[in-house]
Parts: sequence; structure tokens; C-alpha cells
Amino acid sequence: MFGKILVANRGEIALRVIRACKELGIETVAIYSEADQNALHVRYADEAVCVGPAAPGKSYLNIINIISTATIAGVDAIHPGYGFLAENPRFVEICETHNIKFIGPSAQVMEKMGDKSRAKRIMREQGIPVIPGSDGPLTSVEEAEEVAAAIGYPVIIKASAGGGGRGMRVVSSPAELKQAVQTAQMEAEAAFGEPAVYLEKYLEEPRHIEIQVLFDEHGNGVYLGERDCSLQRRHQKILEEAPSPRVTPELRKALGEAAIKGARAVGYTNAGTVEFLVDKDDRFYFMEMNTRIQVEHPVTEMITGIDLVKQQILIAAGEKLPWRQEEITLRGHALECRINAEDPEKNFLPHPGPIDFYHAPGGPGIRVDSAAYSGCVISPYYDSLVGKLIAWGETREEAIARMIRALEEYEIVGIPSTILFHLEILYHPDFLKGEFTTDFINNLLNELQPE
Amino acid sequence: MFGKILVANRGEIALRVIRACKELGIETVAIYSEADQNALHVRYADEAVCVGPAAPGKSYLNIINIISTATIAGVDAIHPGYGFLAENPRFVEICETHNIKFIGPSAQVMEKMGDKSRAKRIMREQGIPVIPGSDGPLTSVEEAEEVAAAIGYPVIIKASAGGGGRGMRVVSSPAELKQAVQTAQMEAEAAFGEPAVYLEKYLEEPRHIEIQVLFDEHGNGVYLGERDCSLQRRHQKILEEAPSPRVTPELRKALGEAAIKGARAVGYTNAGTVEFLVDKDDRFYFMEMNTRIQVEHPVTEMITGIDLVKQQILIAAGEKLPWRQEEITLRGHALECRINAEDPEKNFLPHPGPIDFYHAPGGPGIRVDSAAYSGCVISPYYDSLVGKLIAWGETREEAIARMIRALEEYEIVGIPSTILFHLEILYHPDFLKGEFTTDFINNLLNELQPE
Amino acid sequence: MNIKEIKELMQMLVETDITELNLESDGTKIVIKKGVPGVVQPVVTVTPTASPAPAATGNVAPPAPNPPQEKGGRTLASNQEYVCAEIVGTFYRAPGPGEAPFVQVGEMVEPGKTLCIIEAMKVMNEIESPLRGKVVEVLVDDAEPVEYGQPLFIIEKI
Amino acid sequence: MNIKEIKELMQMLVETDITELNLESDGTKIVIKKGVPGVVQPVVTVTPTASPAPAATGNVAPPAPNPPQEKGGRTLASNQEYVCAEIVGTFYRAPGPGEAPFVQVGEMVEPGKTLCIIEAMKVMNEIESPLRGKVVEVLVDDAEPVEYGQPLFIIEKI
Repeated sequence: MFGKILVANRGEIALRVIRACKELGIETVAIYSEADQNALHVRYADEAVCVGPAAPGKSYLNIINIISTATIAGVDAIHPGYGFLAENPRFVEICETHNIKFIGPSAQVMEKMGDKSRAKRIMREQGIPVIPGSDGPLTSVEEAEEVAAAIGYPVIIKASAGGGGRGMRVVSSPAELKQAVQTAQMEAEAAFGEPAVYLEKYLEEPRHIEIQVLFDEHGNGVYLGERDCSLQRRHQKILEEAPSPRVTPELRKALGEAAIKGARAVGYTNAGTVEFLVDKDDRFYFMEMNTRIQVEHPVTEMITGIDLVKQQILIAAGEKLPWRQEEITLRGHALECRINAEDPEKNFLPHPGPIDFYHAPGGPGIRVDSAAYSGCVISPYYDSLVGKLIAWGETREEAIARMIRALEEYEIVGIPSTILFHLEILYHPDFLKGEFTTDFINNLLNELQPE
Repeated sequence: MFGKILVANRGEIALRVIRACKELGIETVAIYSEADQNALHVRYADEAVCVGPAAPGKSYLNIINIISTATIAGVDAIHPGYGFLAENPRFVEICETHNIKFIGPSAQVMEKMGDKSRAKRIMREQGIPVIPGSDGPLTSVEEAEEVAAAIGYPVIIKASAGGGGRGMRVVSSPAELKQAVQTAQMEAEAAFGEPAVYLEKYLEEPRHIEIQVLFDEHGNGVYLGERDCSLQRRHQKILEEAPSPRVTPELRKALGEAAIKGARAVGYTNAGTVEFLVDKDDRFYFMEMNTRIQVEHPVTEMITGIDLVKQQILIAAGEKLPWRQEEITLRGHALECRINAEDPEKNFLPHPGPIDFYHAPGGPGIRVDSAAYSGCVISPYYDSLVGKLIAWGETREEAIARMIRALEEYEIVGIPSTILFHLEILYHPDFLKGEFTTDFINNLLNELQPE
Repeated sequence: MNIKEIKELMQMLVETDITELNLESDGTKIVIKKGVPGVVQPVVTVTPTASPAPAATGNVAPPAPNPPQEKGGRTLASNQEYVCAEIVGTFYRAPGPGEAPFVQVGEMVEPGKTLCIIEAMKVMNEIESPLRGKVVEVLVDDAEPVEYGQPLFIIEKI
Repeated sequence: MNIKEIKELMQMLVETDITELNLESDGTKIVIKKGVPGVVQPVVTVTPTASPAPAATGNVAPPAPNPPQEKGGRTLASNQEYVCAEIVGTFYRAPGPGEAPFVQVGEMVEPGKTLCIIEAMKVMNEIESPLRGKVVEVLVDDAEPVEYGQPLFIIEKI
């Protein structure tokens, strides 16, 4: 087992990893930027080292300073969290060179899955349905036009290197295509330093269903049910749940087995998420695989009882998975609301600033993953996530009722937040019925528009 | 179902009941004393009515003002929480007279079980082992001497009306007996307005194991496993867990069935707890039955997934229990630490005062039931409970590790608390091994004594 | 100390940032305080109302703590006093429906004079005036519920 | 004490930062308070250390927030400047073991003069003086790790 781990992240996920390490008896080294010297991850780690100024490129993405910190502190492993360096195969290679275990898959596997077009090819070879589209990155606008004509509009343009909604454009007619490709390329270049984009069929009214998998380094893999992440605004997830109210046991099994098969095909290790789109008729299509822990992992933890971050660490340390697939059981229902420092009245404009008073909800079935506290400052340099509010219930109805009362208890004074917007979602009859697709949030925003 | 419930309590348990009501869509009326006008239970309830000055006798025990509030507000039911009026049969009768449903057993059942000597007689008639002792309250010191001589020393004197450690005295030789009886009577009179005391055999190295039961009003009853409450200081519980590390499935079944049999014998309804002492050889003895929700109920909720307070309300509303005994399953392990505003360095002297800064822990497996917040004041008029920290884990080891890291995160600035004392318990090798009895805390305090 | 001197002192409070002056005469006891009153700590203050359900209009704003409710809501003149409810119940100004109120505004009352009835648990509790004075204001409407400590009347000492 | 004297006392409060004055006369009891009353926010401040494990001696006290660590820990004279680490790594005063340090305390340095080496990922990074001046103090011991922004030298501008 590892003696000391460097946590190459900040905010709630850094705290999450530090908590897992403490519970496993592993020492932790936090890194932080000059903007984060009062952050909780700095306070809760055993050691903390400043690795650069506020700008992420010079601190949380500063590979030299991070590796230097890791070697000087004498850590055995690095946990990357999500974002920043979590899906950077070069960073994984450098860790390997320095005899530091990267907690995640190998650089090689990450590279294969990180290239979205290549990942789709691999899945198709395994017989897993993928959404029809261009075979890899587009080489020209003409190619885009041909492919789009062949599969039919609407289509969607996506960044090959990307994720999180950046570099994405939906195109509903040939006339818009050229400009959409060019804009997406520009966005992709700005966001990921890599202009490559690809094109695929845009499914209407789909659900975004993802399967959590765990693979140890001895060839054993399990899936831990699905998460429904259909509630997205501009391709950013805002409310996730597990299990999905529309996934049957049969569909769950089919999705889970497809996810295991695809991941096994590349020799996947550690925690990963296979994302699918599911259409009205329960047909599913592989979308992409995320080779890291995800923001929404707690909903899976709540219904399986399994601590995913601890499992990541145990797997990286060479442990075998302690259960077979049939021993994984789901209990109850869980929801996660992402509470962001954004102003829903101003088109969700991020609103950094000091939190004058902070009080998190508690009581039965409520979990809060947050690095906020009374007097902390939400920094403009990083994402606007203030906290994740997670509610568990014996039934979906109970989980929703608990989430509502917890949102009403949550006190964040000083900056606007998405708390009341989440209540709008939770009170919506279609949400209560479990009848929603990835269009839900857009439709809700239109409904809420003042006359 | 009820439309509106009055919560006849304060602090974390009032909040707990309000949360349950909100999740069931039931309106709530809080009552509060003048000392509690800034309390969270007042803030979170739909309505709140001041019922008297700070002194509990004039506010939270003021039956006239409480019933008057209930009738004016038009509530259907009253939830008493624990303490205050929770085990007062007269209050239950008055509720019944006013057509307000008391959420708990009937006045008649409460009266039977509230009289500890009578309760023991009932259990003995059912063939449930009870600790040998006086047959009902002692009528004279001479009777005490005779009984003690017959059953052998050490013996313990207990208040008939009591609970919570008040009016209790352990006597190890005949010479101490007379004074012990008299002191216990005085304490009992002061604490409960009722000097009656009884005497029983004092078991050495026992475990305090209690069984949670639920009975609906249609004759159905289930037990929800046990809680180990052996960790007590002066008969006050401070750290509870479920399941008990030393209860085997066989013993659990035997205890559970005895609890159900005893409760059924008196026609018990609603939630209740049957307390047993278990000796070194797994022999068990009925001690008493508590006819209310208990402080430590969350550990049972964490391992069963069942919301006990909601079940209390549903049962009082006439619903049937939704499960049979074989459908109750236990998952994982849970601990609860009572965080009190007491100074462990000064013999656990209660230390009321303002909390300048408060920050509760979060993350996986952690639940906090507390009515504290930054800037609140722990009042000298009421008990010193600041919050209950509850940790769940797949295994006992994981639950302990989580509790330790959560205690280390818990920030209560301005008053002393028992947080670090709990860490002393959790790091103790005997606790880790699960080898402890009701003597554990006393022994630990002796170990910690500075030379 | 005469009325003119008191007025001078009051004027000083008005003109300066002094916020409090107590004073006893012959034993000579003085308390003078300065500073912004109540600018202390982010305290969660409370009003007995529920969190608002989200409006369907997209009116989205973070819940903010509310200012504290003051007893009676205002400052009385030094010769005035509140008579407050000592029990929770329903306030009645008259001994029965259609009957004349126990007291009227402007009326002089003696200690022990019944001012109103508070009904609690079907019992009619007569509330008596604790002092001699003039009824300046009745603060609760007939048949309204009152909570413990709620001001019912303002009486001006004579 | 007459009204004039009281007014004089009040005037003192107005003109000074005294915020409270209590006073009793013959038993002579005085309380005088100064300073902004209660305007303090409870901020969690942070030092990069772990929560202490409980001592086995029963040393039981609540964890309290620590005061913030200031960069460099003190205020420099206006003609002095810190040279800080721009990268994380190991600080070396000399080009190699047993060799003379790049600079000594008291030495004059020109902009561009190498002050030390910081080793990061096996690369030796020479850190140069950004200004002309005298080395007043070396703040890090040889072969110690340094973090980003950590002060290494104090240079006095000439």
C-alpha cells in the first residue's frame, strides 16, 4: 500500500481524495496556487506546497512544479482528481518515468480512449453500437458535408480532444455546417490546444446514461450500475441520479456488459465511465469513455455503498477487486445537485466572490461534498462549483423529497448560486415522473423565461 | 395523512422531526422559548410560536401553552422528540382529549413501560429474563438490605421514574447501602419529582445492547437490529454503534424476538427501544423499554436505510408497516459520536456559550444531525448536545476510519467540546477490537489521568 | 435633574454616535456606550416563516438571512410600558361576543383591572393590569392568537 | 456629578475611540472600554499543517483556526526586496557540493548575477538577481526544498 499520495487538484475533489487517503491511513501532500492558500484542501492535507500563481496553467497544470513537489516530498503515487491533468497522457508518462504511480489507467490506454474518434472505432470493432458519423477527425469541410448528407441532419460537431461541452455545435441544415465546423475548431483549439473535430448524428430526445466501471490490474472488472446525466445545460451536467428512472434491469445489464467489454478491449485499469446515449426505444450508442473519477461519482457510491476513490487507490496499489459482479447490489436511489456560483437570472454567469455565510444542510440521507466555508472566496480562476449536494432515499420519491428540503436548508450568502434553480427542476412534473431527456433544461429555461 | 404537526421539542431532534415532516409534505409548527428565538428549528418550521421563558418548566414542559398552540394552529398531531414531554403519559392523555394524535404509544402503554418495576414484571411474565432485584419500588431500607443480601453484591439502585443516569447508585457492600438508597431517592425526587427507587443485581462487564422495534396500529411489529450503547460515562451514552461488534446473528435473533414479544405483550405501538444488558456469556437481561425515539436512532437508520422518524409519523397516521421481518436487511456499519459542549479536561463540565465558528464535516458516509451554526449560542438552560456525528462504512473498520477523519474536520470554535475525547476512544486498541463493556469509558478516563 | 437637562442629554445622543446612556442619580451610577449597535457577526437570524417555494417565474435568488424581529417592534417612551402575554392562547377584548370591551383606548386603569381574556385549553384567563395608567394602544385584534411574551397593550404610567 | 460633568464625559467618548464608560460613585467602580465593538468576522484561516492527532495524555481541546501565514513573515524596509522561488524544487547555494556559494551575505550583486540553483525534475535552474543591490540575508538553508513564491533572499537596493 502507498505511504504518501500527492493530490494534484483543488476544491471539493482534492478534499474528496484527501478524505479517502486519511481513511486508508495514507499521508497526503496538497498542492495549491497562490489564490488557494486558505483553501480547505491545504488545511486538511498533511503537507501542502505552493506550486504557482493563480492561473491554472502556471500552477495546477504546471507539470514540472508538481513532479518536483512529488519527488521532494517522496510520494508513492499521484491522484489527479478530475479536470486539470487527469486525462493528460503526457503527465501519466512523466509520472511513470519518475517511478510515481499515477492513480488511473496507463498513458497508453488513456491516449486510446482520449482520442474520441479512435475510441469509437475500438468500440465498433467490439460490436458495441456507436453513433454514425465521420471516421475520425474531419480533414475538410467537404468531408463534413458528405458525411452529414449520408447520415442525415441534424448532426453535431465535437472536439476530438475535448469534453465538458466546449467545442460542440449542433447543426440542423447544410447551410450552417461550414461555419459550425470552423467555430468548433476555434473553440477546440482555445480550450484544448488541439483544433481537431469530428461529426456525428445528433440524436433527438436522447438520455445521457453512463456506466461506472472498475478494473483492477489483474484483469477483473465490474460495473456499478448507471448514472442518468441527461440534465445538462450547454452540455454541462447539473443534476445527476442513480439509478436512472428509465433504465430497466435488462437495459442495465446490456449497458453494463457493453461497458465492460469495451473497457476490457483496451486493457483498461482503475475507475472509468463509459458514456452512452439511449434513444426513445432503449437503443444505446457508445459516446465516449472518461478515464478518470467523475464529478457525479457520489450517486453511485450512495447506492452501492462502495467508496470509488478508495477503490481507485487500492487498485493502483495492486489490490484485487474484492467482489464479483453478482455481489454488487444497488440499494435505494441517489441524486446529486451541482451547486455553482452562477447567477441563473443572468444566464448562469459565473459569479466569483467571497461567501459571507455558509451553512450546509445535514440530517438523514444527505451528503455534502464541498470545500466551501464561511469566509471563503470562490475564485475567478477556477470552475464555479461551490459544492455537490447528494441525497439518498429508499425510493426516488424519498430522495427527491430529501433533496428539496436540503436545498431549502442550504445557506450560501454573499454570491448567487444555482440552489433555487435546482428546486425548479425538482418541482417539475416531468422530472417527478422521470420523463426527461437532454432537452429538459433548455425547455425548462424557456418555460421560466419572463414574458 | 396528517396535514400539520407540532414539534414539541428543540435542538437537533426538533430539526430532525421537521426534516421528516418536510419530506412527507407535512406542515410544521415549532415551539420555542425566549432563549431559542434564533434557533434553527424556529427558522426551518413553517410556523413558530413562543411558549415561554428560557426555563424548560415554563416553556418546553408547559403543557397548557403547548396544547393551546396546537389547537390554535390547528395541528393534527404532536411529535414529542426525546426528553421533555416524550414519556409523560399525562401529556399523552391531554393530547388524546384534545383530539390531537400523540406520535408515540398510547398513554396506557407508556404508563406501563414508564414504571420500570412494572415493566420488568411484565417481561418476566413473558418469560424474558430480567435482572434479579426488588419486586417494584423499595418500601424501606430494610427491604433493600434483604433483597441485596439474597441476590448478592454489587447491586444498583435506580429511580423508578427515571432514565439517563440520574438517581442511580452502585453499591458494593452492605455498609454503603442505606446512604445510597437515600441519595438515590433524593436525586430521583429532584430529577423526576418522584422519589421511588428500586434495586437490582449489578452485572459486571456487561454490554448495553438495545433493540429498535416498530409496531403499527394493526398488530404488525418488526425489530431493526441492535445498537451497542456500552460506551457510557456516568450512565450517559456517548458513542453508539450498530450492529454491535459482539452480537452474533443468533444472539441478534434471540434479542429481537424477545423485544418483539415483550412489546407485543403490552400492545405497543410506534417506535420503541428495548434495552438489554448482555453478559460475558451472551446471557441477556431485560433492563427497560424506552417509549420514544432515541438520540442514537441514526445508527439504525444508516444500516437499515429506514427513516425511523418518518415511520413514527406514518404509523401514527394509521399506515401499515411496509415490510415483514425478513425484508429488513442490515448493510454495513454505523457509529454515532455525541458532540457535547463539555470540557473533558474539567471533568466534562458543561460549557454553554456562543459558537464563534462552526463547520461540520462532510463527504462520503458522513451524516451530521445538529442545530448548531456559526454565531449560535449553546444555552445553559438545556442539554449540552451540540451535534451528533454519524459515520457509515461497508465495514466497522471503514466506519471508524471515517469517523476519525470527520472528527478531525469538525470545527467548533468558542466553546470546548468532546471531539478530541471521541478520538481517544476511537484510537483505543480495545475499541478497535470491539472488546469493550460499560466500564470502558471509566477505564479510559483513568488511563488518561495525568500522573 | 430637570426636563431641560434631560433634553440636553437626549440631544447629545441624537447628534453623536453615542448609543446608550444609563444613569442613576444619588448612588451615582452611569453607563455610556458608543458604537454601531448590532454590527456583530454573521448571525442567522430568524423569522417564523418557511423558506419560500420557488416561484414559477424564474425568480431565482439566494436565500438571505432576515433581520431580527424586535419585541413590540419599536421603542416606547420612558413612561410607557408593554403588557405582554404570559400564556399562549386566543386574545379576547370582551367577556363575551357582542359585549363591551374590558378597556378602551384612553381609559385609565388601576392595577388588577382586567384588560382582556386569553383563552387557553378552553380556560378563560383574565389578564390584569400590572400598573396604574392610561391605555394608549391595544396591539392585538380581537380573537387573534397570541404567543408567549407578545405585547398586548401599551399603558402610560401616570 | 452634575449635568455639565456628564456632558463633558460624553464629549470625551465622542472625541476619542473610547466606546463605553461605566461608573459607580462612592464604591468607586469604573469600566472604560475602547475599540470597535464586536466587528470581527470568524474566518477560518489556514496553515499547511495537519490536524494534530490526539495526544495520549488526555490533552483535550477543540481545534482552533490558526493565524494566517504571511509571505516572508515580516515587513521589509522600503529599499529592500525579496527574491522568491519561481519554481518548486531543491535550493542550492553553490554550483556543486564543497564549492563556494554563488553569493555571500553583504555581497553586491548586479541584475543577472546567479544567486542560487533550484533543482526540479533533475534540472538545475539558475536563479538570477532581478536587481542591483546588496545581499542582506539568505532565507533558505542549502539543500532545502522550496515552494512557489517562497522568499529566498533579501536584497537591498543601492
